[in-house]
Amino acid sequence: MSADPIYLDYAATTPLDPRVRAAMLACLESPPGNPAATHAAGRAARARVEAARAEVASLIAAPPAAIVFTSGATEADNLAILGAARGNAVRGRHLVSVRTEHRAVLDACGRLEREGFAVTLLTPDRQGLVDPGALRAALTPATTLVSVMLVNNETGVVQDVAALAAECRRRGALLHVDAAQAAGRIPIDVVALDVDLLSLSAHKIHGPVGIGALYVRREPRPTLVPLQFGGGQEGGLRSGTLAVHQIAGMGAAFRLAAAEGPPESARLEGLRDRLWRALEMLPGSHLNGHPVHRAPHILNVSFEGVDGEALLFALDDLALASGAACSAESGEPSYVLRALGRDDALAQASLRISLGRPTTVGEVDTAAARIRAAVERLRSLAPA
Amino acid sequence: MSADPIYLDYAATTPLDPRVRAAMLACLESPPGNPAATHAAGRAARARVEAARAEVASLIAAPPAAIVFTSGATEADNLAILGAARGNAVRGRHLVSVRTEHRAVLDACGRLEREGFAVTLLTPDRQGLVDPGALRAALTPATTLVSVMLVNNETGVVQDVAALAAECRRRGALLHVDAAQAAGRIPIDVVALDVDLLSLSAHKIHGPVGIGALYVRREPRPTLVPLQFGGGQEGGLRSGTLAVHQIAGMGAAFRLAAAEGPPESARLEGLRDRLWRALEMLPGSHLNGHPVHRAPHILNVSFEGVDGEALLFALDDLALASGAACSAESGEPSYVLRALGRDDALAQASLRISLGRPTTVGEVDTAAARIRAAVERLRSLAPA
Amino acid sequence: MSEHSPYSDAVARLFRETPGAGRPDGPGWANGEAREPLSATHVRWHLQATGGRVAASRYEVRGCPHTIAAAALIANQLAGRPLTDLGLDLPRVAALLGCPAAKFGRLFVIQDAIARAAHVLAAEEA
Amino acid sequence: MSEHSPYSDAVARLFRETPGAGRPDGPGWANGEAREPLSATHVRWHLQATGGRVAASRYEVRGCPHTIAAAALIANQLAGRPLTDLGLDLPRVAALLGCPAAKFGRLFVIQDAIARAAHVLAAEEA
Ligand SMILES: Cc1ncc(COP(=O)(O)O)c(C=O)c1O
Ligand SMILES: Cc1ncc(COP(=O)(O)O)c(C=O)c1O
Repeated sequence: MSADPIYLDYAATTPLDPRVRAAMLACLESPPGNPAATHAAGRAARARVEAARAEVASLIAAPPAAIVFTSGATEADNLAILGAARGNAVRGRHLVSVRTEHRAVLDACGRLEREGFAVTLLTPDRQGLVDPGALRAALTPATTLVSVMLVNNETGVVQDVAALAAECRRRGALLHVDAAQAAGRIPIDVVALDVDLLSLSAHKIHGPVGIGALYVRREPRPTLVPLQFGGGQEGGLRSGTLAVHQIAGMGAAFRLAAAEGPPESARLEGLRDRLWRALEMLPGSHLNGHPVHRAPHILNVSFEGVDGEALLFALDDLALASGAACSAESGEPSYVLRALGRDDALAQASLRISLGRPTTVGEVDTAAARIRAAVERLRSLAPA
Repeated sequence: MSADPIYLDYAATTPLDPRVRAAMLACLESPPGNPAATHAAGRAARARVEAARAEVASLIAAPPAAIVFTSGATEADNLAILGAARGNAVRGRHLVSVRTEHRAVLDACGRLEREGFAVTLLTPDRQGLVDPGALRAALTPATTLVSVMLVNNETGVVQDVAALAAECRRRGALLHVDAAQAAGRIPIDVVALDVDLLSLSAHKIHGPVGIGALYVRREPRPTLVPLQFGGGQEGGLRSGTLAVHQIAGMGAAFRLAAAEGPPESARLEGLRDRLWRALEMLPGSHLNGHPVHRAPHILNVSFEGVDGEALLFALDDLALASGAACSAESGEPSYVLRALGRDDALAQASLRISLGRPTTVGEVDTAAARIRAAVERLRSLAPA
Repeated sequence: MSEHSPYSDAVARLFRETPGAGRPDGPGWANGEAREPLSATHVRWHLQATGGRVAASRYEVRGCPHTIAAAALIANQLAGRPLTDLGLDLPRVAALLGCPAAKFGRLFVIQDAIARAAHVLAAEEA
Repeated sequence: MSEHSPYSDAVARLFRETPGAGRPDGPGWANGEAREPLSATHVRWHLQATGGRVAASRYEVRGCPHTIAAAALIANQLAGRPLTDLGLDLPRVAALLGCPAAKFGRLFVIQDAIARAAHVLAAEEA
């Protein structure tokens, strides 16, 4: 294995931008300040937190007071889903989500089923889009919450959230959107999208891992039961000493995304399309997801006639993800690709190639050549 | 206000040890690695996490597999208390805790009351100790969990956890211990203490804020309902992408605490006693907590005849905490000191002076002189 | 939330300097006391009068920084006012000091102590 | 968990080099196929025999790295063995390669393909 594989797994996590690191270091080198303390060091810490809150809010066109810092998008998803379902249980005990959601959403829904809630999971079409009509049909008077992601983490499919929000409004259901893969990649305007709750993560966009946020609409303000209690920080929604360096890092990452996101997304889109043009020349390669409604940084391709795990191993000089092993612990074929109607073999024989700020044309071209060579070699080994 | 007040609020949060910062920086400068990814960068991240897990475990004499990383002790307390209560609700719906616990524990108990659990809060004696006989009397067949802190964050009182554990064993109740203020200050041996769950925090011991851990006994393993779901990290108890730099920082902090803790604690104990000798010469000053069973880094003193908030303001060249304002948002007198039987006025007119690795004799002497001067001045202003 | 202290500059200065603080001796002084038990605020106000008007004013106070600053501010404004009309514009005092609403009650303690001192004086003069 | 790859060095080498892989041409070869649908593992094994014993062995394989490496390892060990006794010590193969237990089933696919090829050859020789 070469010492420095080409990193193409930016949808899993991204390297810190050096400017984000500098913002974090400034905190890590400061005198200690618990933002809850009354002395000057505490107040300085609080000012840093509030500056970052404004930067995060700004990227999604939200007021700063609508931002609740969490330990990541996993926690934000859980706070939104468990919190809204439990907080509105007197109104109804039905939720709607989608089969292609992130595990954080699906597993939170699974927990709610054990607490006596009913969950309807919609199946998207073969290109990954949820039909607003299907959502309408699933909504009942007991539906309190709908959870739909903005950008899918495996395929990059961009959902038409505004259209789905309209359905939720008609029925008075809250709408939660997981935007962990969307922030900094496509524009987000919580007002235009008309969402009630929206999850964010810093480490998908060159910020630190272990920090995220939940947008909670101000008016009308959804009722949420917190996941954790004590101290009453973040308006009581998320108690715990605020991690100032982490929050400052998220603020810096979101500020950079606001300033540089649009041209950078255009650049990544160009690289993504260049990569796809190179791979689609291989016979039996299939684009997973939607050809148009998709994020600029993710390309997901299935290859006929090869084993996904073998392909990934043959490509150990590329750091990327495969439908064969979305997590190190499971070798199941991707449930996301399965939900788009791919059979087990194609779902398993897929690569998710995801791009980020450091990605170059040269890296993309090298990756394309290596992938083609690996697919061809494995096919030559296989029974004809 | 002078630019650099003397920092004496180490029980609120501590500055990063430079060696901890170096360990974090090594991660922040590494190629990105999601520990869940299968490629080399992911595996390197995983190795860092496991090394830190062993370092944290070692300080409390636990096996590494018993450590679940969380976003701090607040989350660890909530995971322990909400998790164990919900996970054992079929066995019973009664909990026991103590009035002097941290808000994270008390507020988690409060949430459980809203979920239909009964909570008994014990009152410690005037020196802050919980009587094992009182615990015995409170335990019922429906008691599934007892939560008692090892070191109190306001008074430094060290509880006799082993004696309380024996009572829990007799009744088959789980024992959770909040050790956020204990780690690195006094020895902790989870086997000798015989506890089932134990909360830890990094930033109280010169590690980063925003990372902590819950020790979960292996055999017998308590049943816990997680707070958040998705991804299944940390044995399913705490899903979410692992924050490698944070975890590495916690590991480094705990390694340093293991190596340097005992002599450092002895040094702080000396400084604490020196400070108390200087303050006790003021008439009408009262030590809060236990004269013997207390941690080395916390001194809590009440002063007759002064207002706590005015005292704190008069001491704005010292960064410390007061019973007048445990949190920036509330001006209520400390509920902890109230539980020890102090009246409102004395509870409010208290200072918590807490020491850490950078504290010097000179700082302690300066602080003592300033506190005496401030108390004397405020008393001279007050009606005789 | 801001990086700034919860105390205004005016509070900081008056708290530091407490002009007019102390217990006077000498003849002609009367005093009045008031307390607010919840916050253990305690004010003893001293007045001297000539011709039915405040000649001098001193105070002893135990209380929070805002209360101490308010006492200093008020002490400076009483000279020359008729003993029969020592009502204070407490909203203005609060505004001048940036006193949080939760603490307004404490300012009445000052007013009460002054009123009692004035009452004693008026009785003596009568 | 460790910093190490989930694949042993032996798997890495055999996967990279796949000695003996490919579809032979020329006379005297027989082959057998087997599949495991869940993992889409597919093995076609080619054998050549002389005097009732394996003379040469080739394979085509679609499968995970462990399966490919196992095929390469086994292909190298068959020469000279009697067609009537080509049973494999699969636990030993698994141990040599550090093959995780969840994948043992895939090794049987190789064994089945070999058995079928041997069956065909035996029938032809008979
Ligand atoms: C769509 C989506 N939601 C949620 C998450 C979880 O985010 P975090 O790693 O911040 O917990 C991820 C990333 O793993 C993601 O891609
Ligand atoms: C005793 C105790 N428990 C819990 C906590 C919460 O820890 P954290 O800040 O890591 O959430 C603290 C500190 O605030 C504490 O002192």
